[in-house]
Amino acid sequence: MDGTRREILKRGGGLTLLSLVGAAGWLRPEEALAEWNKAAFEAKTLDDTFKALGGSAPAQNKDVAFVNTPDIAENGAVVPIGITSSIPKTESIAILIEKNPNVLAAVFDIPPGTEPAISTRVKMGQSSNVYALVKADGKYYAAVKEIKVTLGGCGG
Amino acid sequence: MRSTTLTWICAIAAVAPAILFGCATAPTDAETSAKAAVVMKASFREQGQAKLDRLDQDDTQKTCSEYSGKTLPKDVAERIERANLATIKWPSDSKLVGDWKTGEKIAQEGRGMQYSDDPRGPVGANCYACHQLAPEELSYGTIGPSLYRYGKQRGYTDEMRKYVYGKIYNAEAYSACTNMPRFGHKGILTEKQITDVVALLMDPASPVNK
Amino acid sequence: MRFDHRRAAQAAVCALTFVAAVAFGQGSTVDEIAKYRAALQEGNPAELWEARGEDLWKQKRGPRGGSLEACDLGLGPGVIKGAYAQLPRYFADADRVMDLESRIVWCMGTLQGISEADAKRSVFGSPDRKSDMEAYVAYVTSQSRGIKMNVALAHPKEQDAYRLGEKIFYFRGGTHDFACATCHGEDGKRIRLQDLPNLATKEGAQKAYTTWPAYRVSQGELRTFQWRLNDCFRQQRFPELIFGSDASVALTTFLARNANGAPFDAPAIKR
Amino acid sequence: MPDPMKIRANVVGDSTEVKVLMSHEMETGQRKDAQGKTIPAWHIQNVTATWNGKTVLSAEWGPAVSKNPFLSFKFKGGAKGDKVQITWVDNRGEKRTDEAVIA
Repeated sequence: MDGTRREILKRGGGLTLLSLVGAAGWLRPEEALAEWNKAAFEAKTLDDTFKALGGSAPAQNKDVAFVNTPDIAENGAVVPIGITSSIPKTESIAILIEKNPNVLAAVFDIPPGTEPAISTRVKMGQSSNVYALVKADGKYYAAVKEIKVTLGGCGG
Repeated sequence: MRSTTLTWICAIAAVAPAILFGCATAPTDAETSAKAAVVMKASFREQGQAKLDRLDQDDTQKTCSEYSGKTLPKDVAERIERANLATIKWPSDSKLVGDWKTGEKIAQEGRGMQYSDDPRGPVGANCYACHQLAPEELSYGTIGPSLYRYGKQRGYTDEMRKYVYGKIYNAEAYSACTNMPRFGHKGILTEKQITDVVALLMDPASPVNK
Repeated sequence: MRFDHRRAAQAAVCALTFVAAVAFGQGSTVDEIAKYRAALQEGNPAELWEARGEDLWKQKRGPRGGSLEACDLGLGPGVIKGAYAQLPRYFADADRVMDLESRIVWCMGTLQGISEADAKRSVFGSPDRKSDMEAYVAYVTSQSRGIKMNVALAHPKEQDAYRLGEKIFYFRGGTHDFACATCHGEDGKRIRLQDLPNLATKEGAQKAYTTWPAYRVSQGELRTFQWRLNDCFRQQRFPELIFGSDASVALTTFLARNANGAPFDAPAIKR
Repeated sequence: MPDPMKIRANVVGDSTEVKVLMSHEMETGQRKDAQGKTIPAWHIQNVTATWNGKTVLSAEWGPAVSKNPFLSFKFKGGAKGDKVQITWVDNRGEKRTDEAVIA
């Protein structure tokens, strides 16, 4: 893989941050109803979002993939996103939209026994890179895909 | 309530008595047309800037509705074109070609004249809804012909400029029962706006002619 | 006077279309949009309206406290299965041709004692006001899924409505001289990148009519055929089409009849 | 009281595939009303799915998840007749739980 694109997560720093945001961070399932990572959902940039989630810029990895995710959305209000991970011990999958006002759209915790594959729909204010961020065995990996947002016709 | 119903029945009676009293046989085409005009009036309500008078058809609208899906007789077409040609107001200072950049904005703008539009807001021509123009815009419609390289192919002559102005002002003057709105005649665009759209088609510097 | 900011905002976004499309050839744009539409089929929020509609349909409501279960949609009281595929039709009790929406208003009056004005108060939903009508329509139409359109035109008034609907389809008016036929009268045309069905042909009418009502992702609402007509006329620069008006029922009769023979396939999901 | 969800759970091979539609506005907090006032954000924050009392998925959502959200996932196990339960909670504290029988 291209070395310049492949930034390995700085594990030490990541762990420190992780412990800092731990209470509001990636949650154990039983806590999920009460907790929501406010800092991560309010982050405005990719880097701030990675940090708030407890990491930094992740490595791009072919084992994280978009499925059933079109290159063009006919309407930005509903953009289908499917993400799969074939990385062992995948713990969570997050969707990040670089040019949205708040970058983080959703985080899914994948307990053992659940397939590391989710499908949902998000809003995009404009054409943007979309990141599939996977945490597996404490490390972060990502896939990126550009999705164009267009509007057909005029009026509704 | 009663008086409204009465007025309505009277309106039908006045326009097409056969509908009320001649139910035994199917109505003629003309009777159905007359009834349609009455039913339309009763089936809409004014909203925002769109008043009910928008349903009053002028001769062109009425005739073109009648001949939809049929061959338009030559004499009828000529009558429509002659009447519409007479409506065109040519620019007082004979300046037919305005600013293509403004013209491009007008061509992109889809708002204007809908009851949901702010009456003080922009009114566009929405040319791209139906025509290809500048090649950069891939989201164009195909109801009308492609106008890409319009001026370049036809020549930047005074005659052509005048024709394009007239066509945008009142397309019915050149092609009876065309789908194209009569932008000047119906007061959709101002004279100045029309010259800007002319520029989009007829200025050699316009992206349409690149 | 009313000015709808949401619609204005939508129109404003229209100008953005070309920014996104620039980087794409026409072919790939069309292919990718087809992929987008296919991905939407995986889950259609219209089902939420169908479920709510079924629940409301069975509830005892209004001053008379009846439920709509006894409503006769043309196949006898209480028969919903396949009813929409045969509408609009003539109803002797009302002595007029009715589409589904008009018939529901009628049944709300006769079975529940709800006045026509009240029944029509909230026919198009918005974020702050859900529409019961849209839910009823979602439920009833879902019960015709897979059933072939079969509008009989057996009654003279149904035939009148069809002829009238055809005239209205070609009726040119307003500031822009538009008729329905301006955009929907020729094969293979499109507005911007949006394909336009030719509703004067069997194929076009079948494709379009059998896919309404639909969940519109652009609006996050389920929209009925009455809404479809209402919004087409808005864009035609006409005044506002009155819900359940004679023109709306006639036009629906014309289009539904032209769709005869095609299996009904809605509520659908659209952009 | 929020409207019920629509949940489908089907056995596919040795897994159960779950598809959920939720009825929620998912207001972004970015839009303005007719008076120019910002409409406050209103969205689902947490989603939990359980099967026989065991959590099979949990999620945190921001307002960028589409209106009337759709979610699909798969977990190992699950037999016809078992129950899958989904709960969501939004930022106003409203909550909805529905269940479906695996088919």
